[in-house]
Amino acid sequence: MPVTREGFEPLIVAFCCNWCSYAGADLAGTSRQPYPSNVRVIRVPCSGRVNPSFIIRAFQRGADGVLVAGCHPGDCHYHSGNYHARRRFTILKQLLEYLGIEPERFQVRWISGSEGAKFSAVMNELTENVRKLGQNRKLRDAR
Amino acid sequence: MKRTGVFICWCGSNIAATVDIELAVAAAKNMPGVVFADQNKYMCSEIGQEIIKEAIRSHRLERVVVASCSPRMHENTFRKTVAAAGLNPYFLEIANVREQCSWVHKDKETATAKAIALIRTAVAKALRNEALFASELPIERRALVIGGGIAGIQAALDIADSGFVVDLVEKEPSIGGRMAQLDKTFPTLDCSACILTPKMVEVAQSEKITLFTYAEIEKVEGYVGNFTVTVRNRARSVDMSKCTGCGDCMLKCPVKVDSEFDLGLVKRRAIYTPFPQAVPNKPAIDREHCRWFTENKCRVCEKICPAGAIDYSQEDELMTVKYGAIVAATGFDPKKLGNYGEYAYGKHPDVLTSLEFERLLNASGPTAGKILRPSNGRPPKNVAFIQCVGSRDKAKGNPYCAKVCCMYTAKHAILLCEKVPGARPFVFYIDVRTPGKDYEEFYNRAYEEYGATYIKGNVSKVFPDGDKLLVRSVDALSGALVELEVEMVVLANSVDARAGAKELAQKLSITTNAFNFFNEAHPKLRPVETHTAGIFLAGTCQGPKDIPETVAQASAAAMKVTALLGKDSLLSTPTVAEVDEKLCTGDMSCLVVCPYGAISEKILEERRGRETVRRKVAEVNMVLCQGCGACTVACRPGAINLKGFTNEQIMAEVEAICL
Amino acid sequence: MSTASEKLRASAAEALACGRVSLVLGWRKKDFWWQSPVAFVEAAAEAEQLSFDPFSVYNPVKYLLEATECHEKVGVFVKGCDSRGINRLLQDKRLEREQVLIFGLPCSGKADPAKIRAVFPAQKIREVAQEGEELLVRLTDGQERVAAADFLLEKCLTCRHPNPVVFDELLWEPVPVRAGVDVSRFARVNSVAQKEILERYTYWARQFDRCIRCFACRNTCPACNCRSCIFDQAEPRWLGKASDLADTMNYQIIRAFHVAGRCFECGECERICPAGIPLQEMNRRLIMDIDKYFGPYEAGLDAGDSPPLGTYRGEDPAGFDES
Amino acid sequence: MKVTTDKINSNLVKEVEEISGQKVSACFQCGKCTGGCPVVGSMDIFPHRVLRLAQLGLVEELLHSRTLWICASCQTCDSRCPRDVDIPKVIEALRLLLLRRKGGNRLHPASLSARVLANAPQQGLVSAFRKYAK
Amino acid sequence: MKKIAKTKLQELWRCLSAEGALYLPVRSDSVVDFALWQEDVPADLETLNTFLPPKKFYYPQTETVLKYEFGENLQLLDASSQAGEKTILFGVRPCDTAALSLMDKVYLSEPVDEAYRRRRENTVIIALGCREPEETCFCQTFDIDPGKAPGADLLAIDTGTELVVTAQSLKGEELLVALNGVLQEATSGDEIRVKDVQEQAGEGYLTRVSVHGLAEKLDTCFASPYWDRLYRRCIACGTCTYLCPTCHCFDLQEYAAGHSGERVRCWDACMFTDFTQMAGGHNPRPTQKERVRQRFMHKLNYFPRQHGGEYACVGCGRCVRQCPVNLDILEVIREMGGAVDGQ
Repeated sequence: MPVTREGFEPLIVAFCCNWCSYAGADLAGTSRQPYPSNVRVIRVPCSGRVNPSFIIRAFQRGADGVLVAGCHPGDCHYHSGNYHARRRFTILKQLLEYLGIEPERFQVRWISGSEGAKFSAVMNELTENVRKLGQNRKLRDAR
Repeated sequence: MKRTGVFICWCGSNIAATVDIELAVAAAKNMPGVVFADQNKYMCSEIGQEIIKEAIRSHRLERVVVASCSPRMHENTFRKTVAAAGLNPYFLEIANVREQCSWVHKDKETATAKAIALIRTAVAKALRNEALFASELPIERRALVIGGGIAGIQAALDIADSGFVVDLVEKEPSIGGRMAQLDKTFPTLDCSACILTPKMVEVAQSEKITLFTYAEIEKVEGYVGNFTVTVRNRARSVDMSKCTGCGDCMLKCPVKVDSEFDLGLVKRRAIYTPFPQAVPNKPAIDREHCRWFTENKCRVCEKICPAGAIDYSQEDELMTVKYGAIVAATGFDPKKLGNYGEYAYGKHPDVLTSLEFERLLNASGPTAGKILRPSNGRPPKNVAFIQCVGSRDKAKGNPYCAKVCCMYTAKHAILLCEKVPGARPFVFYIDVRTPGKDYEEFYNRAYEEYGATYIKGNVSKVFPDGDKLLVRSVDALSGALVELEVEMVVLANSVDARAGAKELAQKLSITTNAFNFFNEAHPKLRPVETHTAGIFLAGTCQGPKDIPETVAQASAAAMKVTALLGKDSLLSTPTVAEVDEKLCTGDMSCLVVCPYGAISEKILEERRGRETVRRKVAEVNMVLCQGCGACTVACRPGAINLKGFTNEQIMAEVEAICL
Repeated sequence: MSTASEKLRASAAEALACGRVSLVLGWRKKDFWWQSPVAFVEAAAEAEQLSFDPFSVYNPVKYLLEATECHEKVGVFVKGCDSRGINRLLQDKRLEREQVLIFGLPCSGKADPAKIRAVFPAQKIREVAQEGEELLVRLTDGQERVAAADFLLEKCLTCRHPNPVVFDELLWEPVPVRAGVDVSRFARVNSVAQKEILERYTYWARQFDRCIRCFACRNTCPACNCRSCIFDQAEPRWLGKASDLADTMNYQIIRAFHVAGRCFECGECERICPAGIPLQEMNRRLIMDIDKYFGPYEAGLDAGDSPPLGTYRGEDPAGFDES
Repeated sequence: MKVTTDKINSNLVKEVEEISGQKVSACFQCGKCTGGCPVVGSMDIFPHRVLRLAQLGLVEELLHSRTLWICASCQTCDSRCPRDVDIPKVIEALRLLLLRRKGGNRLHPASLSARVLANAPQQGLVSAFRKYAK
Repeated sequence: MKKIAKTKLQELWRCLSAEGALYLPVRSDSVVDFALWQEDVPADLETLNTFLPPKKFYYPQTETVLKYEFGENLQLLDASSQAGEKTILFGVRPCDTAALSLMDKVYLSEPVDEAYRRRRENTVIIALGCREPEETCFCQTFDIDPGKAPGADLLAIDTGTELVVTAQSLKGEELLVALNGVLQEATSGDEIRVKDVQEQAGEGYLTRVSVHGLAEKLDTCFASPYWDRLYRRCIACGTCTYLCPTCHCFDLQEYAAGHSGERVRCWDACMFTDFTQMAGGHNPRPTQKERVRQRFMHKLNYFPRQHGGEYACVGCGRCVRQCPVNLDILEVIREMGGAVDGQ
């Protein structure tokens, strides 16, 4: 859990694809576009590599929000990785919502290597939305 | 638990400014598996790397975690360091505590807490890193250059020069590109054709270079060393082997169409070569305008062609060729000035863009080199040159500076004075930029020797006033209002990325920036490479630049290509997929999602009890696999794993990052 | 006109006798009136035990996996829902078509023992037989006829493929599809979906809290046919053994995800769940979304196509903000 | 006019930026606004100069300039500014600075002749007194 | 002997829950199971088999047995101490009560399971006699009288309009005293009615099997070909073992994260494929045949051999009803030679 000052500090886990969104995150860094330190990035080769089990496991271990960021459709370094990711996460997002999980908690965004500002904006927006929702108790492990 | 060492970098103050390094080292010390933790001002420096090597030896480290800048920056550097100390390079893991922590979080306390979390995550992954070994890849010793402008020509020549075979693909009927349209070049005032045409001929005559004009890239597959490219040779309707280039057909063809080469200032025929010094100097039929293809009439060119070279039945040909490396040199397009009504471009014939003015200057141009006003055909006396049209304009143009306009406008001012004695050039500028050798001196000659008047004041409006043009501005330095009556206005319009650049980028699977210029791997350290290994950049397709820089980049790209093709074999990325045959059910759901066709079926024979049982399992071709990992999610029992990003590693990372 | 059971016995005996198959899977009666377990008939003489009664529900298809390893060719009786299971195993390459001799049995719906126990005292019931549109209930003291439609299993009420979709022989005439199945198919899913978000969570949390992790749903499902399931693997530990609600939701969500595009709505998981969890409502939600976003797709109808989550189209719509 | 350290750090510039919502430092003195301004002839400090003085903190000098009252906010300059600076808003901010000061009244009812009062359009009078007499 | 009208049961529940956490069978969705009593939640006294047997109170599906923290030195926090709050279980059927005493043979013999023992002490069991057996009941095969529950602290008999309660242990006596306010004295007429219910309960059995001499007979049946035919239907799920009141196997799992962790005991089923999976991949019970044989041999042969002839089955019928493929212990008893009479 990030160091809590006053009030609730959400923990956001972001799976970023190495070729686009991780490069976007780096660009947000080089151009000093700040975003909250609640966000923590895990590098994956492609958004198509992110297994729904990782997302559920993150929620179980205490993440309050999870983001999967990949290349814009058509830009994928591996041609079709994000197309598969789009189908998988469209289904997963609807299922989570159907089971009563707030939609803001699990988000998917396409962020290219040159969209440093967008990366920072998305992270700010996501953190604020999840902060309003409060801690994720529904999918969180008891032990 | 593997013996792990953690090394935290200050990066001068970049990290240390907002991350408490001491606290992080202390925290790292009692992470599970960590037996040694240290820090240094510059971990990537000689001393820093020495500390790592020394620590590996003295503490018998089995895994190394470096908390520093982005892995996309120094992952290879530290892998070499770790390998030098005897460990498998893939026992290294990097925690990105600069770009994704210290640079974006101001509050020291939370930034440090996050840095510690990122280090803990890297340690959790490192503990599960397996030794990985790159495998040898064969290389196709043939290069492809896309784009036949000066960049493509120079790259092709240099590659051929070092002994490798290269294909040069050009969309237009002739190579030459943007530079062929120029008259003179700054700062030496060399005649553009004089320095370009010899190189074009050299390309045509080089037996190492195969030239494909009137051809486009259809599809690109494969990876570094083994690209498979499909090229569409558009039907030229002229048999290149028979045509002698005599040009009779071009005289007799009844159809007149705006010449793209001359930007519509003059007409060309349906069967045409873009410009006289075209290489190959063989025409092509523009099927959209040729009367035979549109109205099924005429066929004049076929009748009068002495060599019988006209062949209307030609079809587009698709050819598929294997290449080891690709250079993208597709050039730029001048910015269209649709939303700049204030300059009356397109409303008044005497308002021209700089490239149109260049065509007027050119001896083979519409006015055979004489500067004449399109409205009345008489030489102008006063000419206004307006700079930064569509450049440095956040509101409705490109926010960036197009880099070359100040210099070519000085050239235009000089040439105007030479061609039209007594002519007065007025240059309206925001700042004059002369960033090159002999550039400033060239600019000084423009206003000292040739009497160009430089007015620091962007023109607000151009009013047609009788047969003259009223230019209104202000001289910001003196504060004096400016109202000039001129006979011609030349707009220095901005440099846009080539139309279609985005689609080509997607075919090459390289990325572009917000303005569709191709992204270089690193602006300072790797300017001619892209993030896709084996694909290089040259010229303005990567961003606005002048001819000296373009040629320099072209030679650099050629050097990179020959360095790549010169290797006896390539080391493949070892982070590829791997099948655990015990778990594999053989339902081939991995094969369906693999974009590289790297997975195939294999019959496995195994003993069960007394008899041997045969069953189907998946098998990965280590060479074709690029490590995207789509198969690992499609495989429900988790039988196929991605080395370097295994399920175990990522699960461990997720659990560590949430602690 | 011989009864259904006699037809089964005749076909099985004939196939076994002439050696076309060395094993036939069907159903047989057992001690109690509602028990019709799957029968493994290996000789023509044993075919007598076969029977087809209102409780022959369990899908024998998954036994083919092990049976085809030690038998050259296996005969199997399949109802409409069972037959889609065969396509499922063919599509997942766990079975070769020529290893199976399929006898198709058009089915007008099977009876739900719970509904029968609600009307007749269970101790008194001796046997329940199907006679056309009616059920003949023989009790210790007399017998009664009731309309079969009133006692149908939940899964049969919404059955859209009563006639087998793949077979070598059809034992009797196809039966009409029940009216209104297209509406009732997603009725329960929609009723849950309309609830408030917190109400939805409390509903599902109450259901999953009862889950005792017996894995009956996974082990009976023809779409779950892996040699070794991730939930049994220790490293990485995809699922803990402790029955913590969040980990149970992890199991249910990931299993629903694994069978997405493969589940052909046979409803067995929900029927045999000892904790009475409405699993069909969850799987059908995924089917609804797959139809909505990627175009209508019915699993288990054609062994040749590949599941929707294995393919893609460049212009797929996304269930999230794609700006 | 002399640029001094206290002038250049004066918070008047911040006030102008706050009221106008514009970043004065964005202007790189291209002069396009002045070039196209229809009423620039009767201005003592040209629009691009207004921005320059503001950048240098010479706000006091600006407040005494006629330009503030000549600018008719026709937005020609704003529509052409390559740096997206809304110059009329900056000038409006300068006016408000002036008007908010005590005794800043520029218009007294008594100073208007009867003819003007009779013929001037009613809306013009209303906006004039609302603007120039605080 | 005391009684209370079935219409005033809510007051009984209120008094009982004053004495301790009251659990009784409650219907939720389509399942009846023991649940903590809440105001005006109707108890279900008709259903004989609850979804999960009362073993879940003494031997929960998930129980932390140990917590540890890495500081400077390893601290062990004993987690079993917290199992101590006073509980009252109402509506336990005679078969489940008998099952508990079978479970006691396992967990209360050396080495005693401390948490289990403390829970057994702190819980008062109020058995509820059956009025009429289900078709799947065969508790009388194991000499269990459906009308009596010797192992319970209190026995309640439903005479139709009233519940007649008799204490059978010291704890039962104390609880009866505490309930004086709400219970009336039972009349001799009530005693006769109770006897009638108890006798009548004993008759209606449909399933008559005998396990006489079965344990000895099974000594020689380990390699019997019968097991080859029986196991083929089993789909290796855990329904029968988790629902069985006498099954007591468990698995220990570590939940470690960072510097702290806990060791958790969870139910496990011998029917699962990975139940005896060894490190390195070896499995002494490689196919489902060994597992199915193991389950029935344990209940009908190994357990009786170790515990003086007592079979590890109480004939509650849960496995008969819930097994998805109808593979149950009755079939094995009949096949393996248990004499059959009646039906």
